[in-house]
Amino acid sequence: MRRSGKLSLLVSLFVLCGVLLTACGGGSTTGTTSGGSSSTPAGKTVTLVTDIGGINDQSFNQSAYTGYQKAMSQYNFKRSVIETQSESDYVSNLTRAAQSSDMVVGVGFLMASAMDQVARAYPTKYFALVDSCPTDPKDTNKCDNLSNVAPLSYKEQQAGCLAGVVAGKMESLGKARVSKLQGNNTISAVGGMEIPAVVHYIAGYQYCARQVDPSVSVKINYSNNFQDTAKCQDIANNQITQSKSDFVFQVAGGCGVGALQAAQAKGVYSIGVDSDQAHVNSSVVTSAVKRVDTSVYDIIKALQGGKFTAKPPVFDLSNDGVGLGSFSSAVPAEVQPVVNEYVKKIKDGSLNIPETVQ
Amino acid sequence: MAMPTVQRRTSTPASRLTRWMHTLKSSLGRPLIAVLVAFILGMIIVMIASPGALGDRFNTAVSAYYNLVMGSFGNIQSISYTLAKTTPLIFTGLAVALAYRAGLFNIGAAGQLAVGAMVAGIIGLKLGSLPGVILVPMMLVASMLAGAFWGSIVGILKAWRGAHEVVTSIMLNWIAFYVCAALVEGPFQAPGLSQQTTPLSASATLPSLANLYNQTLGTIFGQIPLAAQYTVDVSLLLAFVALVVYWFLTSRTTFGYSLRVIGQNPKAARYAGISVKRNLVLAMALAGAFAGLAGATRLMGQSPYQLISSGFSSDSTGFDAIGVALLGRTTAIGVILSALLFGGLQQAGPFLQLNVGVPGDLIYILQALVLFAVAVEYVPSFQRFLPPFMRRTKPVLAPPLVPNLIKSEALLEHASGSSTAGPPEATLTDNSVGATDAPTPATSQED
Amino acid sequence: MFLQVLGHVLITSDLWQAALQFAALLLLPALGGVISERSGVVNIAMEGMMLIGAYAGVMVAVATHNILLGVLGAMIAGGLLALVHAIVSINFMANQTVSGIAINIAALGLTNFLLPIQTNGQGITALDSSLRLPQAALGPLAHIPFIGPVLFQQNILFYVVVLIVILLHFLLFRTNIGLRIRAVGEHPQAADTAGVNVRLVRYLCVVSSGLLSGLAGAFLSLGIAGIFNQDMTAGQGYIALAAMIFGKYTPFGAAGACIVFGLGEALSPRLQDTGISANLLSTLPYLLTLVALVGLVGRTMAPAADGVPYEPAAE
Amino acid sequence: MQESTVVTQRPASSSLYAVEMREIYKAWPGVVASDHVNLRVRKGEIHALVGENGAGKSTLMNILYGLVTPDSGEVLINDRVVHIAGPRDAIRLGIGMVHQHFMLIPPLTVAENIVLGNEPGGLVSGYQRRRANEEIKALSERYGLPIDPNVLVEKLSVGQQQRVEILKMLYRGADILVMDEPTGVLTPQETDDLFAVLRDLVKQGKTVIFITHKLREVLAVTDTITVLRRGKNVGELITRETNQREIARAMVGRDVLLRVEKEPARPGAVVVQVKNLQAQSDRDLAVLHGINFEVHAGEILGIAGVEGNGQTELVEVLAGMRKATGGQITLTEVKDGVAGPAKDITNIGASNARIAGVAHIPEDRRESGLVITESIVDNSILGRHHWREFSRNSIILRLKQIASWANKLITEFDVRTPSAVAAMRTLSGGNQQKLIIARELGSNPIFLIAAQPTRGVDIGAIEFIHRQLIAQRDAGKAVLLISAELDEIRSLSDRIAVMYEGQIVDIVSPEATEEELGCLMTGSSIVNEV
Repeated sequence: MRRSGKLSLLVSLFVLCGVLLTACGGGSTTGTTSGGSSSTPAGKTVTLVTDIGGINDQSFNQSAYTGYQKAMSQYNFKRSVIETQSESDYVSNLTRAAQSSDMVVGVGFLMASAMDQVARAYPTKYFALVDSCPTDPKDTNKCDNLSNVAPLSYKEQQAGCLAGVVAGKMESLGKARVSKLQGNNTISAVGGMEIPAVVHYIAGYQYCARQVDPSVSVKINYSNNFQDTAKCQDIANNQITQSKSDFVFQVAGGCGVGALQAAQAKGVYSIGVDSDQAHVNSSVVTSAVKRVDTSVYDIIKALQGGKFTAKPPVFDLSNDGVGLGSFSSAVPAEVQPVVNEYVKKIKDGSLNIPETVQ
Repeated sequence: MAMPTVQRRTSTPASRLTRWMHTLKSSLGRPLIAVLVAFILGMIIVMIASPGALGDRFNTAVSAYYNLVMGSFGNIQSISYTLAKTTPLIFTGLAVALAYRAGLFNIGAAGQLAVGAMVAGIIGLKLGSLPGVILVPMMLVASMLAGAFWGSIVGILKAWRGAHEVVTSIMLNWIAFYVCAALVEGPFQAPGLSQQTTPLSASATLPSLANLYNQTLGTIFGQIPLAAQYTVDVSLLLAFVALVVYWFLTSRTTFGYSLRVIGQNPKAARYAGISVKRNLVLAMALAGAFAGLAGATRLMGQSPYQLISSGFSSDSTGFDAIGVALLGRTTAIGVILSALLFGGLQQAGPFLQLNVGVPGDLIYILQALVLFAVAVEYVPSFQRFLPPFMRRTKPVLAPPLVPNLIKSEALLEHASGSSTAGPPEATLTDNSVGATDAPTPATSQED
Repeated sequence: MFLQVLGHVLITSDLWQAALQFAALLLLPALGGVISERSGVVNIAMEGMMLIGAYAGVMVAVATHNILLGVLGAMIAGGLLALVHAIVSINFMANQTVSGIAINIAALGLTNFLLPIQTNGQGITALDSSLRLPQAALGPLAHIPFIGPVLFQQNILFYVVVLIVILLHFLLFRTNIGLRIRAVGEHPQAADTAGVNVRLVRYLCVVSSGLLSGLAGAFLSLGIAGIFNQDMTAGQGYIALAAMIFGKYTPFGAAGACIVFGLGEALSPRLQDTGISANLLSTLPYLLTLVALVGLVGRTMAPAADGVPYEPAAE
Repeated sequence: MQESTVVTQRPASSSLYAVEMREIYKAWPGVVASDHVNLRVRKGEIHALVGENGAGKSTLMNILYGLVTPDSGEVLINDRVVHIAGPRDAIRLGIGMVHQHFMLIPPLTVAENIVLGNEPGGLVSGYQRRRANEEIKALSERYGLPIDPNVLVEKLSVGQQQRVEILKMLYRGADILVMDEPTGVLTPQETDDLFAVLRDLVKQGKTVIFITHKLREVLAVTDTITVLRRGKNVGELITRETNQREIARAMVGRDVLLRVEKEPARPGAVVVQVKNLQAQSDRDLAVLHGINFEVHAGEILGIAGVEGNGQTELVEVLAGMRKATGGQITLTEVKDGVAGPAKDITNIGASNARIAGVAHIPEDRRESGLVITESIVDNSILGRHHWREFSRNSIILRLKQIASWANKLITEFDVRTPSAVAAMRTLSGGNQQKLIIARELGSNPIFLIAAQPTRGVDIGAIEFIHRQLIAQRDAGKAVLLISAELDEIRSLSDRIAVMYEGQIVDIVSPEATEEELGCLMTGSSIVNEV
């Protein structure tokens, strides 16, 4: 090889070793860079493993992360979050999290089987699963109640019901009190996918709206997607123009925001989901809220206080697990008393809300 | 084909070993440089994007790379995860490489993988009661056939209708994703769950290497503790078999020879009487079979052994395979090495995010940079830095896969055998008549 | 049952309005593809340029509180990415398809990587209406029964896209610059010997394809969604590629193809009442493309030297 | 070379030389294309630049036109030193060039091709079709080059395309016109028309540089000549004072073997019988209209004719690469004089044709005869890779046998290459052609098709190839030679079949005169009134 050839080969090899050396050497420095240096002894460490879509997906991931951050600042443990990139990574991500921290909080029902397997492999570690319970691979019908896994389940239908009450009541008050009604006595819902959480919301919404306004018709569509905002906007537009829907209840995460935008553009009303989405635009009259953040915060609080329970209470109206977001100015005064009436009925169990759409 | 069977520069006919060493050096040198350039640029990006003073930034970058290395090959468990991630990449990498040799750009590996996984899943769920020794081979063969069918569609459309394979494979990808999602959410949905199938019965799954060892050799040489941790499964061995089959097929058979001719010079294929239409379809079918196997082995080898409806479209293996095949120069050795690199990178992503807080998406940037380095590597202006044995006169990556493959469909029409619509070697750079009789200039002079 | 619902849906103006909006969104990158490939450079990186455009559009709009700067930022981001593709493909004569795929992956990685860092972990909340491209009804025209809502009650950018299609057709087939672009795409050496600066023409075409794709990103994030989500383009760049080829590399051809795709996209949610699973309906646009590509179109004629790197100093 | 007397009868214009190139040096790795060349062309003169294939003629002119930058040396236009970085500079300086492969864009119209790069109304304005058409009409009347500006170039005949190329130069007001092998694709009559146009252009003050290796044309139309050999300027002559033999000797540097020594042929039984053969071109136009001929064992049948009259399609049908839409081809093996059974080889496909004993030296060596990115070993079995000698039951390649076969070919046919595994593209044109011939002849065929066997090959290789063809003939093979070089046809063939518009118009003896062949090739009657 000519001289210049040798030289450039040597240079490239040298640089390669340089990179590897610094990488190996760098090992020792990892400690200092991440996590705040805490004065009080760090509490038990918790890792949050989110589903696909990242921590800014305007949906479960984001609210779980908010709860996680609140607990992190309070109990001073190192931030450790894994955003899952593909469904085939659930097992390895959960295993890694279990190995590197005391508790693993998984988000999303797709992790049910994976968490079941990892929880069995690490009996000494604690697990929590938002929106689902670990399922035994032999019989997926029932929950596999492992002692170290806390399934966090929510009664979304109660929050959906209250949203339905608001929509139903405003429909029944008519144009005099609610100016932007299209007069077809129709409300609608845009679902992301036909998954338990979404179906519960819409079932409650439909059931209670009919309780308040028996003649109301409820149009339901699914976008089959949680990210594509253009799709949900188009479905909402279709519901508003074709079925003359006055209230669009979005249960589709990031995609659903498109539905809220459509409602505002067409000058009708909309209802947010999961977190209080009043800030999105003026068409949002209220939101069916599911406090995934408080549930995550509570389970971590229980862990830190040594009171971890594999059977946490179901989050519903009574323990403020679910509820209704703030009302916008468009909501007339007559609505609040009706809502309070239904809250009482749900709490004392006299109202039995179905979990599936009729 | 990207690599001539044997390529040498020294004059005297050296022995077989030195010649083989030389090929390895020249074939290995280039990808090494590509990966190196990518990592350096990646480091710069991390430093630009991370907060704090320059010192902190450099620290973050360094610890990011430390975790990249640790995450992928640091300890036994990471290695086992990486190998588990590498196996489907090997299969799909071979799928893209085989099609590439025939001058086709197989972006449809993702769809073929999905179809293969689905068919294997259906058989596993429906005939779960059959004993493993019958069920497992059945599922593997079925996935190969399904993948082959899905791949051959691209070949048929290309050969008979001249439809552009990049577009048809992308469309077939999405159709495969949605049809499989419909099946998973429809008839094959696990009772009580949504969007996922019930995990396969034990007889339909492949044992992990650790368990297999414990059950067989382990009784003699001692058991592996905590075997459950090591999730890499038997399909890794299957992948090695596939590599050998691929190597043999491409370099030792007339089919491999015909593919090289079609890929490099379709007009010569017509001259030689090689049936381009038949070989194109055969190549795409085989590519599809490899990709189908990737789907089946991952389903059967990796827990929780179930199909998830949204998993088909979000899985990037089919696309990463393009990087694997190209970085690996469509050679068997190249594919396994680059599959290890890509598998390690992907496996380290979450590890990186866990320990350093740098978003795991850094690995996508690194992957893109590697691909760029591969694409740019042969550039004449770069060749000055390269040692001579790496210098190559013609960009090896320039087999006729440009979209105007469909330009000379006239060749397809009348040829008695037939020939693919491949544009001839760019004749712009040489004119045979009246040109100087000297060898065509090794590298054209940049003005 | 299915045909009856289909018949009913087909005549609703709302369907066509949605179809045209999806079509306009796809048409911008498709036009980018047309102009780039007409000059002889293969460009399958529209997906990545759209995504980076959507990201930059939102970032700049939020930072400067000015919607126009947002759109400009999106176009510039798309243009810069296209510049990278141009340098790699024209100067380095690298493999253009590989560089295209690399750009798509890079855009995905960059946007997901930068998002949490630039918003220090909070992500982006929905933009308030002042920062969003509004729908615009063209005065009296909007009140014509069927045509009104379909054609004249669209997002502002829709009208911009219609303008661009006509302009591009005029540019390509009716001006001297267009003649040079087509010449460079068909036979670069002939154009070179005629005194046309082949490299400059190709650079301009590839960068303008980036500007168009970036604008499409702005249309998606600032126009329709009012937010930026991870990987929000979801493969639309690749459909635009199919539309370009299906439209025989001409602006009006691409427009026709995009309308077909837009219709497929708009139909799938509206036919849910027929009981067919949403998944199967979602395959509609892709099936349409395959059938069209294979059936009537078949021999699409790419410019002769499309994708062949041009070495000017050929002997 | 001593300075030959310089005589010019035209009035000495202000500047003595329109074009002067001093000490031009240009080398590619491994070869010197222009070795300190000096060229002087007087204004208003037709200057011939002659030299055989590979002498550096095209390179020199590409340097003048800015397509290639010389390593050293300077160019003067009208006695002023100029720097030509690219075609744009050349055009500005009034230099126009018609290339061998036409620099036209098929899907665009004639007018668009002509005005490209120099459009009326400048870069920004719309395409002014009317104005362009008018300007072109005026130009074509002035220089006697009638053409319809609105037709697409892909629809034009070769002669018309050349006319567009010339108009392209004139449209830009070129004064110095360089023409690279313009007559290669023209019929003798079209060539004469071209010469008339050139004389007319020169009368109007243009200067023409005419690159060719056909000496007949040099004598017919040029005023002065520069001879190049191996990239060097070996002589400047005055046309009127020299003759073909002197120019040829300067070109080749030794007495060129105009006639190949060969004994008279002793044709045996018929090997190839072609009856009423019909075939279509790529665009489904009928291109072979009932071809009939035979080739006997031990005979070379030459096919003369201008390119584009169906020769390419005929070769492809005979070699099995193209479907015959009518007629029949039969092949009969003749073993030491005894004719075996006749086999019908119509439409049996290229690989079966090879098995039956057909060998085919393709017309475009780099296009279809070779895979230049592959090694010599790989190329040595192209088309025969599934034969028993090279693969077990035509699936598993026998690498050892293939390697020894390749080495045998290399030694037997003296292919100069560093090693058998070097990539084809590292070989010179001549060596590549020798390897193809070695491969085709190696499997001792009974019927050899040689299409343009010596195109783009150096003089040494040409003689070697001619001797090989003669040797095959003497070994009792049937040889079909197709070539655009009339001299090659006349010196090698035992019988010459002339093809015109898809038919064999006549089969004549090699002693036929150039004019007689010219008329047959253009379909005009034998007696042509000059």
